[in-house]
Amino acid sequence: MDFFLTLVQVLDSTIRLATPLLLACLAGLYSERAGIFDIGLEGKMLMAAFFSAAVAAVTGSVWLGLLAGIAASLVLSALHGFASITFRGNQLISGVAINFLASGMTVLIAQSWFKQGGRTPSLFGEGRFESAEFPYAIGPEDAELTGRPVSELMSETNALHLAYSELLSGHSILVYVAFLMVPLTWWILFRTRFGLRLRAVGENPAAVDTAGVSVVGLRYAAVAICGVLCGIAGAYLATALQAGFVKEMTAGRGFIALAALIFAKWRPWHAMWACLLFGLLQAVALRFQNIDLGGVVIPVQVMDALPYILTVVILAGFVGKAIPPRAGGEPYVKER
Amino acid sequence: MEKMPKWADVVLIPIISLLLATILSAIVILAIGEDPIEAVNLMVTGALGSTYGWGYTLYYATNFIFTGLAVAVAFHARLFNIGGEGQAMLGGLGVAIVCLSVPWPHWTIALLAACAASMIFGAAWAAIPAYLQAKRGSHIVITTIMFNFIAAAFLNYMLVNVMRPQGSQDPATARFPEAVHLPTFQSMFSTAENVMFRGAPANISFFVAILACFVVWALIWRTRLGYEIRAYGHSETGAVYAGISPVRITVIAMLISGALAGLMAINNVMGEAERLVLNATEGAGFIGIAVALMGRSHPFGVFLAAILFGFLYQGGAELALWTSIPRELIVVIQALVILFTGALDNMVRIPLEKLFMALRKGSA
Amino acid sequence: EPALIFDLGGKFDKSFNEAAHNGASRWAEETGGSYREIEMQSEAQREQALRRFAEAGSNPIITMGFGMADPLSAVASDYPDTTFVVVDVTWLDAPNVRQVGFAEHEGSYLVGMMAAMASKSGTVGFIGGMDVPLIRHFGCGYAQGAKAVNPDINVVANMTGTTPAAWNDPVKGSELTKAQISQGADVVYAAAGGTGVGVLQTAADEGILSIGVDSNQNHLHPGKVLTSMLKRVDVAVYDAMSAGDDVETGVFTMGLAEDGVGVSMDENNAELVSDDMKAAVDKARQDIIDGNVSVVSYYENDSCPALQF
Amino acid sequence: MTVPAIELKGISKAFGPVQANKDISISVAPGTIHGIIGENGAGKSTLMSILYGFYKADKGEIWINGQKTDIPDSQAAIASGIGMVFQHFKLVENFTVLENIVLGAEDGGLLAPSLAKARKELKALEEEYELFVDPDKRIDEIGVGMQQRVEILKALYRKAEILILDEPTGVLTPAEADQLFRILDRLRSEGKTIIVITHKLREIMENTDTVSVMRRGEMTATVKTADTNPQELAELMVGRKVLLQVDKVPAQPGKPVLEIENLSVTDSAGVERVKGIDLSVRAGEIVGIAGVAGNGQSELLEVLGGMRPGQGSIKLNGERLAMHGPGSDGQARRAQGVAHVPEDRQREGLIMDFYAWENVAFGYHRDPAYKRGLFMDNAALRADTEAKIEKFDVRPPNGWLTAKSFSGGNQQKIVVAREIERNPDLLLVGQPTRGVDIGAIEFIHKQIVALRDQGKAILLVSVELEEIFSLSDRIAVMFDGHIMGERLPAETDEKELGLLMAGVAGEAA
Ligand SMILES: Nc1ncnc2c1ncn2[C@@H]1O[C@H](COP(=O)(O)OP(=O)(O)OP(=O)(O)O)[C@@H](O)[C@H]1O
Ligand SMILES: Nc1ncnc2c1ncn2[C@@H]1O[C@H](COP(=O)(O)OP(=O)(O)OP(=O)(O)O)[C@@H](O)[C@H]1O
Ligand SMILES: [Mg+2]
Ligand SMILES: [Mg+2]
Repeated sequence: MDFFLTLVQVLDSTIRLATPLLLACLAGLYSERAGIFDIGLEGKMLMAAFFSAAVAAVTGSVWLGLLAGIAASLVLSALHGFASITFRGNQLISGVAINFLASGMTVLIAQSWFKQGGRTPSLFGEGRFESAEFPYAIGPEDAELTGRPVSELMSETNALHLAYSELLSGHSILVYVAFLMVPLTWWILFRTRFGLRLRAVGENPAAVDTAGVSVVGLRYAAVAICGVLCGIAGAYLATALQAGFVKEMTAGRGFIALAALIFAKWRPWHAMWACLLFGLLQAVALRFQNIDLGGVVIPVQVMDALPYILTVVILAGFVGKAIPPRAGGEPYVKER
Repeated sequence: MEKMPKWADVVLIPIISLLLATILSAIVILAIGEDPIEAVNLMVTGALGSTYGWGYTLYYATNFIFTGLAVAVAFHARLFNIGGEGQAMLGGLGVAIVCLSVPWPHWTIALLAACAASMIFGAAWAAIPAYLQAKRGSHIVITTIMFNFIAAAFLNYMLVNVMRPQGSQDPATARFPEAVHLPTFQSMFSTAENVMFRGAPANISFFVAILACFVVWALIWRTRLGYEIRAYGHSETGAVYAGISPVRITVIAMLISGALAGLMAINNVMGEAERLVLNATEGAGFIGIAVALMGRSHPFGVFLAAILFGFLYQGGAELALWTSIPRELIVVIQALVILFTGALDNMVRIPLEKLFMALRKGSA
Repeated sequence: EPALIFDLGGKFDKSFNEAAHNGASRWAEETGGSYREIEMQSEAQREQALRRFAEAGSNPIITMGFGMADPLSAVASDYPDTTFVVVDVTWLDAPNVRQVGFAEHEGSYLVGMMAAMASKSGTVGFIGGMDVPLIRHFGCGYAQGAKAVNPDINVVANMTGTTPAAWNDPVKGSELTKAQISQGADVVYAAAGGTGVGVLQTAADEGILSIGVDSNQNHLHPGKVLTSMLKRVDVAVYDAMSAGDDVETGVFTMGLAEDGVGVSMDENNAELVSDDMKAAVDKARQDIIDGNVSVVSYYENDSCPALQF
Repeated sequence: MTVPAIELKGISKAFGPVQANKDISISVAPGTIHGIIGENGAGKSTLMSILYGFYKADKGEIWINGQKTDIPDSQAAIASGIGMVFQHFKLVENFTVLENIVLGAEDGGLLAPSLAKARKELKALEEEYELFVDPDKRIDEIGVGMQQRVEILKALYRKAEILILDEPTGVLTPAEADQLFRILDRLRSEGKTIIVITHKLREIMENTDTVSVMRRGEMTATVKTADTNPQELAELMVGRKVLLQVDKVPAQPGKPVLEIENLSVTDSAGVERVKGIDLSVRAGEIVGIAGVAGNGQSELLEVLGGMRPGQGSIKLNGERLAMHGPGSDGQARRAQGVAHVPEDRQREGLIMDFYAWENVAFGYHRDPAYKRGLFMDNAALRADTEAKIEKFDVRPPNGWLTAKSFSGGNQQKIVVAREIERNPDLLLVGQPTRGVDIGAIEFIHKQIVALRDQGKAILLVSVELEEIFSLSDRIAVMFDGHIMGERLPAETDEKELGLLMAGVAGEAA
């Protein structure tokens, strides 16, 4: 039971850590499947995190915050599209610039609006995403009723109920959105006209062009979806996981999401597993610091690096070659 | 026949792009309620108006030249080395070990040894991702990102638990002995009556960086290895046809790239801090990506882009010293410069090409 | 005109640098004086900022953090007429430097005691930012305090990461807190800069107690933050600025006796602190000041008797 | 007089400083096949791309069925009933045939109904025009012939009344080409209008009703096919007299240079592509390997050229060559005296972004002749390039142009010059004249024969039976990784070879 409890808790942590990665990873998937490489996921998330928290703080409504976050991320997406689709610029450079821009702008604006050192005021009540409680799940209400902490109640119930209460129930709505996006993305990509065209434009834009479909339009659409998802990811960080924006709070998650995307070879279900794997590795590393192996204490640095080491090992051992969408990174040029 | 003269492509477009970036930056400065003219003035005089300012500008530029060249060399083999940061950290470790463990008689020998050590350490850190890419197809972008994190953890462990002098509260190595201190610009260029570059950290490493530019240029465009690297970068199938081993080129290009990134340590660790501190690289590995992209992977372009970023760093520092403009403004300006000169250059090029075509038609 | 040089974290780090900022602002408000300031963004700037301010005639020049020790030792002798103040550095040999150190372990000891007394589960947590000696120093005092109250107490100590991002990753702070809660911790002490925001938030959300650091953070979640370990950097800065040109040089350690460190008691945590707790803390405070109790500093021999890192 | 199906009036188009089309007018009657010929880079593809809305003309008008029509993009072209099969197919390689066909012509937001409908209609089209394809195969799993059928089906599925084909037979075997023209004939008989670009005069003569000749961006002539002959067309195209037949003396074979025994090759996917073949080539002899693309010829060349490992024995001048590990790569082969004109000049033979002079060293860049101290001797290389450009009449004669700015024919001349001028013992040649205009074909053929006459061994792989016949001294036919038989050109004919190529074994070789 104790082991099971620990396992469930680690998995619960995995889900929370994986959610922003998953959203960003799916965002990148749309963009890169359409042939637009995006290393600016990090910047878009950060911008969205700030604007969602800022608007939620000012209006007191987390939903307005979410919209603001998405809008902010969309603006950066439009910039990326402008540079890499309309003006056929270098997609990597544009992504790098967007990351810098977000990193600087968030703090600059935060400072001039709130004067709290690049931070937004803390969110409370309606300004934050509450976690959803499923029927029959153990949650804070039960704790209040019985006057005992949730963790105690959890440790007393049976395994199924425990897993149900911890893993399925008790997450913010954005978590469910993120995981529902996986089948949805799969369905859009492989079952709809839009998906067919999207994948085609990432493989061979000339084929799409000569088939009478606008390459530019499709790519902008993909980049816009990417913006929306990054927006949700950022809002999740600042308004669901946390209660406000702190500078650089994305802490490299956009890059990890990018790694997960390559890991998943640009496929939605694999993306989910990759993000869960990254989440799990991090959760494990956080949970089991300073492990004592018969007198030898593993230094915290080893545990800290472990997710990254394991990623490399798994990548080298099991994943093999990842072939990106063929037209990825190349601007579509008819006439030179 | 070209669409427009080469000088326009090489000189005019970057200048117009920079101008656009400057104008937008000015608007941002206005928006936060400061005076843009004053700000630009401060930045330019602070970074370029004195030998002192140059001393800082060139110090930063030296870092960026090394990491920019590192990224550029890998780019020529169509490898995206995001791992410059980690490789530079390891280079620092190499320099620290060399400087602390041997009683060097003179800085010249120490510098040679430090160069070798930093290059070996940097290359070693690039070797595993390189090997995995070449042999297992593990995507170099992921592995180098991961290796940055691993390097940070490793360095943290070394500085906190191994190399920190007993009782020191600072997670850093001991100071390097006097004998290995590199000559700074101050000591090189000052005369008795005229002190130049006073206190600035620019040091002899800058000339090593310039040398590295020439070496990389010669390597890429003048040697057979460089020819193979470029050929492989343009076409893998072509390389196989020509008997160029993709595995070999991938590994060699990454080793060179890692060595160059590692070499940065002679500047920041040996030349400036004179000891190894946590976070000594300060993101120079990532700036190197922007520098290489903006410099179009050409050593001369890298050099210019590095100077530009050095200017932004030093100008930004001066701005922060004398005004209340938040330091993040500099990050925004950097973003705008990267955006306009790097990603939106076609926005300038397309109308300019039309203009030149029209001029040519008009004169013909 | 005095000058203030913040450390890399920036002046709004909600703890260390911000305390300095508060001290300076208080001085400016009270006296109507003005001062120069700069936030470091790179290692090379440390020396640059020192020299530039010294050349511009600023005096005293107040600098924050152990990272300034090295540059200061190189610069101070070049400007004998300028007085420098450095916080968190006590080992330099320079006549024109005022070195202010804090006995963080003593303050941490007191909050450790409070944590142990407030804990029902017998497990308390510590969350540090990066694994550096200073943070171990905090954790070590905390563990000693907790063990003084309850020798069997279990102290769970975690560090957030190894890159500078570790100071600004509230999400990771949250997860660490949750991990510690699941290990039974019901009081956590955060010494992790911006990451601590996530720790305090999650502790409040999950219904356990947290302990803030450096500045008084009790107000962040009233009724949920047990106390804050105060490190009166603001006082040090305020004093130095007030003294102006005549600021005294030498090494000054601000411990409990000097009110340099302490625990924060205000209306936000009044309900959480029982009279017993208050009494015990006051007694321990006096004992430490009197030398009856000695708190071991991690720096003494790079190890901690009460906690393994 | 009927209204023309297509009328172009005064079309001009410039790519930057290059005037690709100059004031071109042309008119095509409905229900006819119209041929367009011209040298590489004459502007044929550009003109057709304008008609299809892929490029926008700078000037000029397009009239379809007597109506002035604006064609700003391909969608408009499709709406006007125009379909185009591009020289480089516009297919998504990892999509299925069916997906490629519906792409852009879907019926609704969901894919399944569109695919179902397309599957049905495809069946009907297939039967009507004998255009058989497997709708569920992925494009990268099927041969070029099938890919082309997919392109035609794409156009027909979109109800094209006017069909443009840009060099459709460049990559087809003779049998496939014949079948294509049968299909085109059938389309014509249904009243559809067809424009075909080709470099092969025979195809023009046999299949078209009218023909236009383009040269340097201009339309030089449009004639009724019945009123002209190949010689005249060739002259109109190139502006000089062209020898349409290879002129060579009988071979005088010497000792064996290349001896292959029991050679097998497995590709990276683990499929055995060459299955234990024996073959020899003697000095002063051209051995041609005929076969439908994809029957192991490419892999055979690649093993010999050091591009992939193999099993069995290869001897060169009596000495065994390594087939994997050291001594088996392209560098080693070149040192051993093997030169290689690869099948795909753009993907293999050249680095498209390198200057011509850099490409002249490609594969030979480690030659001591190009070395000076630590560096490459670029001056020597450039001098060498100038000589080669001059000798092989590469146009424009400028070594400082990147490979991609030369036309296909001139790119091929650079590759051939580089390999032949090495004076190798054994020359491997893959598809030497694919997509190359007749002027260049004539020249390249002459060079290959000249090398043979110097007593060198040459192994030629080509899917052009005509080329195989006119160059080879001995012909081997490959099918499914086996050599089906060897023939002397004088003692066989296209029919017999065709059967062998289809895997129908003749009498033992
Ligand atoms: N996309 C393009 N961008 C710039 N210039 C082009 C482009 N396509 C063609 N050109 C130029 O236009 C000219 C005509 O090219 P086009 O492709 O129409 O020739 P072609 O007659 O089809 O040749 P080929 O027989 O090799 O297919 C070329 O010489 C080339 O310089
Ligand atoms: N982007 C371009 N810039 C300049 N010239 C071009 C470009 N694209 C094609 N061309 C030129 O257009 C002409 C024909 O183009 P096309 O793509 O039809 O040639 P190709 O396929 O290389 O030749 P071939 O059909 O003989 O194999 C060539 O002269 C080629 O060099
Ligand atoms: Mg063509
Ligand atoms: Mg062609």
